[in-house]
Amino acid sequence: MNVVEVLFGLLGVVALGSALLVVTTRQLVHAALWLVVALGAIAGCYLLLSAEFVAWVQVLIYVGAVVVLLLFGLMLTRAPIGVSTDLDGPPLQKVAAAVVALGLTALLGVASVEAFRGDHIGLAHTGRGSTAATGSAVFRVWVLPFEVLSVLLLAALVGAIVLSRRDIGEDDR
Amino acid sequence: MSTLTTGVQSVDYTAIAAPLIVAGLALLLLLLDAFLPPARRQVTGVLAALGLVGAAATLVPLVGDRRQTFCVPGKGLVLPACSYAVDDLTLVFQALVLAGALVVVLLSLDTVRLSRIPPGEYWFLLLASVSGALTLAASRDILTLVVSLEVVSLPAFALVALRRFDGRASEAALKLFLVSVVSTAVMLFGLALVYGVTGAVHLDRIATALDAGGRRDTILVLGVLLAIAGFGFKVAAVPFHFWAPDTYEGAPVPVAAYLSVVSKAAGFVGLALLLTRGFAPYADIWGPTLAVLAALTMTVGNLAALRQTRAVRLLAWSSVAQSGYMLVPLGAAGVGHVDDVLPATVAYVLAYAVMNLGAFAVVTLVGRHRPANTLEDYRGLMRTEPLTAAALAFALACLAGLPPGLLGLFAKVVVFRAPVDRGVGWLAVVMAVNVALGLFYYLAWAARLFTRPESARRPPSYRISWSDGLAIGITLGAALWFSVAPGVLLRWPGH
Amino acid sequence: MPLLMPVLLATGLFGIGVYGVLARRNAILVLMSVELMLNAVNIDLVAFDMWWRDRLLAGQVFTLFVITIAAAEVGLGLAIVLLVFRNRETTSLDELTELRETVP
Amino acid sequence: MSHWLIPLLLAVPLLGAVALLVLPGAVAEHVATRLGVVVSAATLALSAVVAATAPSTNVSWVPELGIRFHLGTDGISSPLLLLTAFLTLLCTVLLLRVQPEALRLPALVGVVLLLEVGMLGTFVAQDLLLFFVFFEVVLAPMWFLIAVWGDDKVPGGRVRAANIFILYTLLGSAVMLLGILLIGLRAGTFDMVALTARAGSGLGHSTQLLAFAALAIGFAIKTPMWPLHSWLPGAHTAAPTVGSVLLAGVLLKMGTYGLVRIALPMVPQGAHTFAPFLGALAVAGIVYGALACLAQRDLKRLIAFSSVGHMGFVLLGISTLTPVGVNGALYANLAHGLITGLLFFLVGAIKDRHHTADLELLGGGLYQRMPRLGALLAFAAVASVGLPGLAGFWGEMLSLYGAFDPGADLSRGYYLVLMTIAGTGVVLTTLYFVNVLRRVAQGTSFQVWRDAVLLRDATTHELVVWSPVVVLVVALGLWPGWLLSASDPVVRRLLGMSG
Amino acid sequence: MTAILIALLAPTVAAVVGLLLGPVRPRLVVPVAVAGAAVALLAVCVPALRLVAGNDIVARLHLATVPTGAVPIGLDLRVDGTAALVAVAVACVALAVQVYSAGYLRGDPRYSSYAALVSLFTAAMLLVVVADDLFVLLIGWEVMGVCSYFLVGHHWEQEGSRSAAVKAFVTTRLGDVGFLFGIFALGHVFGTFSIHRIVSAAPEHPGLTIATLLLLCGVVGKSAQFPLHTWLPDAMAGPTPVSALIHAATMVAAGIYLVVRLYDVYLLAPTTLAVMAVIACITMLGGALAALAQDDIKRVLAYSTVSQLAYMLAALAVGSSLASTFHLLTHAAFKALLFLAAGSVIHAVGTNRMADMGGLRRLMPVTFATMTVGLAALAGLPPFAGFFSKEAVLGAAEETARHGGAAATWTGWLVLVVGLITVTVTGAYVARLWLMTFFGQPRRGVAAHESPAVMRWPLVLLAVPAALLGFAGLGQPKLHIGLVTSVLSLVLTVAGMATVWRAWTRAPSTDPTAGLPGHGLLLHGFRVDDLYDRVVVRPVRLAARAVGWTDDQVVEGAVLGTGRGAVALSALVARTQSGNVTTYLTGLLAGVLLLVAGLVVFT
Repeated sequence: MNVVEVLFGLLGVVALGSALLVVTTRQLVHAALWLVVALGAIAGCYLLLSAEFVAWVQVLIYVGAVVVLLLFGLMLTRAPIGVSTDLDGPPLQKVAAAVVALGLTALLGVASVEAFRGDHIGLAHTGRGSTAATGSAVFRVWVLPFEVLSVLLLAALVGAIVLSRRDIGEDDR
Repeated sequence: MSTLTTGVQSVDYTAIAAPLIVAGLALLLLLLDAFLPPARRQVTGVLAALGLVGAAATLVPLVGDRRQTFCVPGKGLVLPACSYAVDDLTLVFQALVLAGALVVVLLSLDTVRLSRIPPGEYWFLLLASVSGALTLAASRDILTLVVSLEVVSLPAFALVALRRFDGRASEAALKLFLVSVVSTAVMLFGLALVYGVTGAVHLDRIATALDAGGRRDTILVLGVLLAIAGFGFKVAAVPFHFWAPDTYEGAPVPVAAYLSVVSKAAGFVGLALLLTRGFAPYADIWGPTLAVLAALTMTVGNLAALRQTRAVRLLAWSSVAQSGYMLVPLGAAGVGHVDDVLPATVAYVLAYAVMNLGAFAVVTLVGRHRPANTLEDYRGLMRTEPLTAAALAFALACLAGLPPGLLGLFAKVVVFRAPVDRGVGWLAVVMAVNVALGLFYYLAWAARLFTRPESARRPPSYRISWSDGLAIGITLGAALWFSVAPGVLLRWPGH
Repeated sequence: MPLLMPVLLATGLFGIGVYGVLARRNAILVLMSVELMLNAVNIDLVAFDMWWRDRLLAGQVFTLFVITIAAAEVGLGLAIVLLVFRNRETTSLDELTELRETVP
Repeated sequence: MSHWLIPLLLAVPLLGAVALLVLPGAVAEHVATRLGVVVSAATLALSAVVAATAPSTNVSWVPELGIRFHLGTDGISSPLLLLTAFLTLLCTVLLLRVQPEALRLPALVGVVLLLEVGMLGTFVAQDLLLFFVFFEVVLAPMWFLIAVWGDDKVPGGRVRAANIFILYTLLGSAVMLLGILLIGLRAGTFDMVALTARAGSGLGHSTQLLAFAALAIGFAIKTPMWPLHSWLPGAHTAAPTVGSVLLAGVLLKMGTYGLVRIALPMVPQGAHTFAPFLGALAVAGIVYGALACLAQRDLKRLIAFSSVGHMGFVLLGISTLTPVGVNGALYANLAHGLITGLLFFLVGAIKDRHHTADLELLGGGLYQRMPRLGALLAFAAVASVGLPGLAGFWGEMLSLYGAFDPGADLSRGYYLVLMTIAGTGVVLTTLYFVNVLRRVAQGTSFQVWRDAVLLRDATTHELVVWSPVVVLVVALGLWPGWLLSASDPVVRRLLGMSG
Repeated sequence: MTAILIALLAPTVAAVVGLLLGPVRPRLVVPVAVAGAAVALLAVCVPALRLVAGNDIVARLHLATVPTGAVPIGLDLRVDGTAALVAVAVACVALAVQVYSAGYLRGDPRYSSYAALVSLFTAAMLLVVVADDLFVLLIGWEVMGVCSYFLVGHHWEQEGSRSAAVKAFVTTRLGDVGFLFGIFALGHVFGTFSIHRIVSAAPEHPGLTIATLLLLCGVVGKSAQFPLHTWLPDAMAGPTPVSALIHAATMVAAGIYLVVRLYDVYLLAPTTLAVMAVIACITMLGGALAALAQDDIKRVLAYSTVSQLAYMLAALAVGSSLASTFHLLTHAAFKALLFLAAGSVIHAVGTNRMADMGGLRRLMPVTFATMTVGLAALAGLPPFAGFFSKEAVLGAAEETARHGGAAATWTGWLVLVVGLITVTVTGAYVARLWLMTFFGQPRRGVAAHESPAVMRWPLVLLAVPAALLGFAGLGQPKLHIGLVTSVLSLVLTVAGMATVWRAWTRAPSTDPTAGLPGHGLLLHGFRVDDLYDRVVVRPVRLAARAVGWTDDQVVEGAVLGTGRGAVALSALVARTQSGNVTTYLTGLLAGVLLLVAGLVVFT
């Protein structure tokens, strides 16, 4: 077990732990903050997997944009700071959630172990995850989805704006 | 849009003209809307309609051709692979998407005006979604597939919510959104697993890899099944159907029509591509699964539809049930050659599009005058509005598969053929029972058109605008034409 | 590095995400849980990409796209949540049941 | 042969119906019934020409599915064709004077003509899908006939009766469609002539079983076979006279015709396996129908149940898989169409006059009050019990004869038992019909009816409508060869026996 | 054959014309009906006369062949000697009845339909007589049945008529079903339904027990033999002329005639002959005993008919079709006469009850005289017709008893013994009828009067054959009349008469048999009806009610239940659509989990 693996293991535990807190904490804002931790840890994992570009994008977009957005959302919906009791569904729902989640995890986990036991990722080939390599791949091979993605982003942007604008339609009530 | 081509991938603009035009048009209309004076903004809708017709025209030179673009070269044993391919399947679905979108646009013209929906944004979102559907039909790798699917979905969320003052619309959008993103996440996880096992993202390469592979069966089964989820959501198959009735009901009726026809067709083409091109070697796994899904879907849809009292909600459940029929050929794919089931599903999707849009067209029209849009509002419509009532009756007869709605009958025959030919008898039987079940609510509705209205309620009476009339005319004409000459549905190029 | 490490991490994250989606009733928390699921996907994709040494870098590129999609989804999703909040004064999913099947 | 003849035959009533629905209200109201008579008379004339010249039309329709637009007639469809056109004409003539309370005549006549299209089409279709289409075409008009022009005093209301009718028959249709598709898709063609010639070769044993079961259920519901009959009494009770006449006279025949035309020849192995079951259910229907008749209060309901019994004979004949039995079934089919049609005409007239068909309320004395109506009722009843010399006899007799010596290697002893039970059914049938005469026709009138001055005997107009049926019933009773020599060769062909 | 066709068509045409003309020209009804019968009589006389002239008169007419898919049916007619004679008898009685009815039913509002039905009946009976194909015969057979039904129910205002009509029709139909099956069996065996072909091929197929027994069912029903005899006494509710024609002379004899026609087949089925003998004996004696206790004059005659028909059947059972035919013919004459005379009495007195009659001898001389002739013939007093024919029957029985033959010896003895006992009873009830009706004091105040001429003349005309027809049989070599049996039977007859006479003279105003042990049982025909009521009628009613209930509750219930089931399932589905998106997502993910888990387990 080398350093990378140990680090990966630690980061993984952090990611899992903070993810667990995201879905269990009783404070809305904490959830967002734990999400930052989890996402950050995952970014670290990417780095360890030598996917540098992805890691940076993860940090920039997720931590930088998505979480900020979510925090804004929390504020705009007048989320209380502090403990709230109404974040979770009824107990039965939680049990169902746990059963489904555990079931899926177990199935996938067992199947993964069965499938990938003994396989190793050779991380010697650094450079595959570099910005240059990734960017080149995007623009050489994945132009089409990238272009389509631009439509997606634009649509999401326009959609978000039009839904958020309050200047039209109010009088139609 | 696509200015960033490199030397590696040459782009066949003829092949991608249709989505390109539609996407460009979307942007154009958004900009135009910003600059036009409010009084003349209605023109954008007409432009959208014309643009769709133009985009459809670009498909014509492609007929009978097989074009591929955005390709990566092969190396050694690995064959070259392309992200975008135009073949018969693609063309049929692109044509279907464009025609369906055209009808939706026509139906939306009045809705946009009357509901004070911001027109520029509406047309933009609609066309953006359409461009995604067009791309989806042509995509041959899972990246493009997923991104296109999201392009279809995301604008749709916004479209549903565009009546911003309406809590029901927002609620509908939220439900659609949440179910969608969760399904997408599940699908992505599945696709990731498939990628993990095969190391490929191009559908034909996945198929090759699956053909060769052996020891990682379970994980692949999981991957394939999870991957189905995202498309299952799109086509509203049980258990991914829950959003459909609520969303249809909350959305503007034309948007519901869009979701039930264009978006669903996109889902089907995606599903078909993924399964028959990518996962073909695993047909013995996903075939029976889809058979179960199909049986569940049609049964649940029909059962729930039985008790509906509102037109749109009924159509929602009915379209769930119809999805079940469309899944039947895929469900029978576990036996025999996989590709052979495609024409049946395609034919049914085409027929369904025609008849469902026909029903939605009239429902939209009635909904303008009776916002509650309950089935009782249709009582006696034959007396006040014989033409629209007749159109609706015909569409319903088609959906029921009952003469004179031969279109639906033929479609069902086509779909039946797969399980019958392939010995999946139980599915055929379940379908037969469901067809019978379905007949009842379609006919109960159709019957209302002809029965005497209660004295207190007058059936609606209205002047039909040119756009609504055109929409009804197109769907009715198509339904009639296909009823007389259903061969067209089956004779799509190459078959 | 054993391939199983990232794969199991992803599986665990996915399961946690699933739990969050189902157990939470606040729309924004559900969104966060969905993000966890998507991140699980991404870890898988990157890991498999590295493992296969994919010439096309499909896994990594896919990850980038998924991140983008996630961002777009969050953006639009938040807009919808806010809209709902504006109209209904709530973000609790179980209070948004005006559209439903009426059971006698 | 003139290939446009049969399409023309279908087009005439269709155009008539369309014209009535399209014409402006006042005009349509004015001409409706007369146009109906003209159109249906023309249709009858055409169908006579068709029956005489046996033309056929055969063009490709949906080659991808092996569906052809194939129409034709032969010795077993021509009589039914004529029966349909004949009864429809009588119905439209009746409507000239005798009209249901909810008038809307153009729609009514239009619906009747539409119904005719479906019925005629069913009998001339030579393609399975086409057959199915026409088979279904009749449903909607019949629904309207019951739901709009029906009697709303029936329990649950006319709409409910109409709904049960359509729901039931649709369920049957769906199952039948399964059978049709199973045959057509497995064989690769829907052409009935080709499929008949093939006689099931190329279809596996289990396919045949499933297909026959599906077809038989579909047709059995239409026929209706016990215990799938429960839609019939309600539908008949609620239906207006013309509806009842056409329902009993023609619609029920479509089921048995389908069995003979499709189920027997195309999946013979299935037929052979299921024939004993069919026979048992048929016989159960005979006895059950007769016993149920004894327990009825409503005259229309009673006649409906009598149809269950009579169609039991038809089914028994079919189940023997012999030319005799099938000939008998077809004969009984036709005879039942005429006789029960007549019965419903008569009961309709009685109901029009008394506003009830309840035996208790009607009381006796019809002979006294309305001797002509009473005499005709007696005639129809006697015809219905299968009196030799009248049309009803030959069919039932030949069905029983078929059961006496069943075909293929069906168990003779079993069929003898069936025959014997069916024989007691004959006696029970006699019993309930004479019971009806005893309760309605004989005896003395209630005071209410004696006081009701408006109770007229059968009018000349009505007699004009009914007497052709009477004449035909006698003619068919005395000259069975006319029909049998037409049907026999066809039946032999359908059963896979050389002439 | 033209004559036969005319004979068939004339009454048919008369029926149709009479029916259509009735409401318009009521006065033409009688002439038309009488003309029909008269033409028929003239026509059937043509072959009969040739027969008398000693010619071979077998003639056939083939109208058409009806394919059935198996054995074809031929619309064939055939006349031979027996047929010609029976046809004459039928036509004669028919004519007599038509004429008589004009008086008996004068002023009846439904006379036209009555006359038409009688005409139609005549045609049908003639068809039975001349039919060569069994199905043609069946047509006539059943048309007769339905005419009988309508005519019995002529007085449908009265409950008695109504139920009698129903009973008559249904009971005979019951027998006819067996008859039909018998026809199938014969056709199956012989490959033809043609009677003469069957008969000529009979030797090739001996021992057709089941087929002949099935045919016998029809005979038993039609000819009112035990156990299907009960309808005939009730059928007396019909007008008396009808009773004379249908329920005495012709229709009831058709059963016997059928066996006669197929006799060669029967002769080769000894079991059937034995069954016939037993049935005949039971009926013979039972009918006579029942006749002894009846008060209704027509019921006496009805039971007498039952008993006499049994003689004919007995003759067949012991191997003599000729004796049977002979008795058939004489019985037709004297029983028609008796009924018409009884009708005359009823017409005069206005009641059927013999208890209300008496002393009519002087008031109605013609009726008295002719009825006396008829009764003498019935009792079998020489030289009246009945004597010869009855003796022929007994003689045949004796022959069989002594020498055997086609039938078993014991059947001969049985028939002989029972026949002789019955002779005694016959004498007794004849005497009783005669005495109670015509002698003693008139019991009613009303002055009875002789019937009009139109009714008298048929009586006189029928009295002639009733008196003399017996001599026709003397020339027949095949008829065996034993001296011992003749004397014995004569003695027994007289003894029976004397017994009654003695009882009657003691109390002329009362029923001489009233004191008989078991009088009630006899009066009710051995309570067979009660038995049938309990064994057949009530179970059928019960079954009908059960089926009615089943149909309402179970079959309908199943249908409605299916509907309700669908609705319940629908509600179940609706319940999952709660509006809560979390539930939806749970459903979605749980569904995925189930699918995945299921498939993993499955593969």
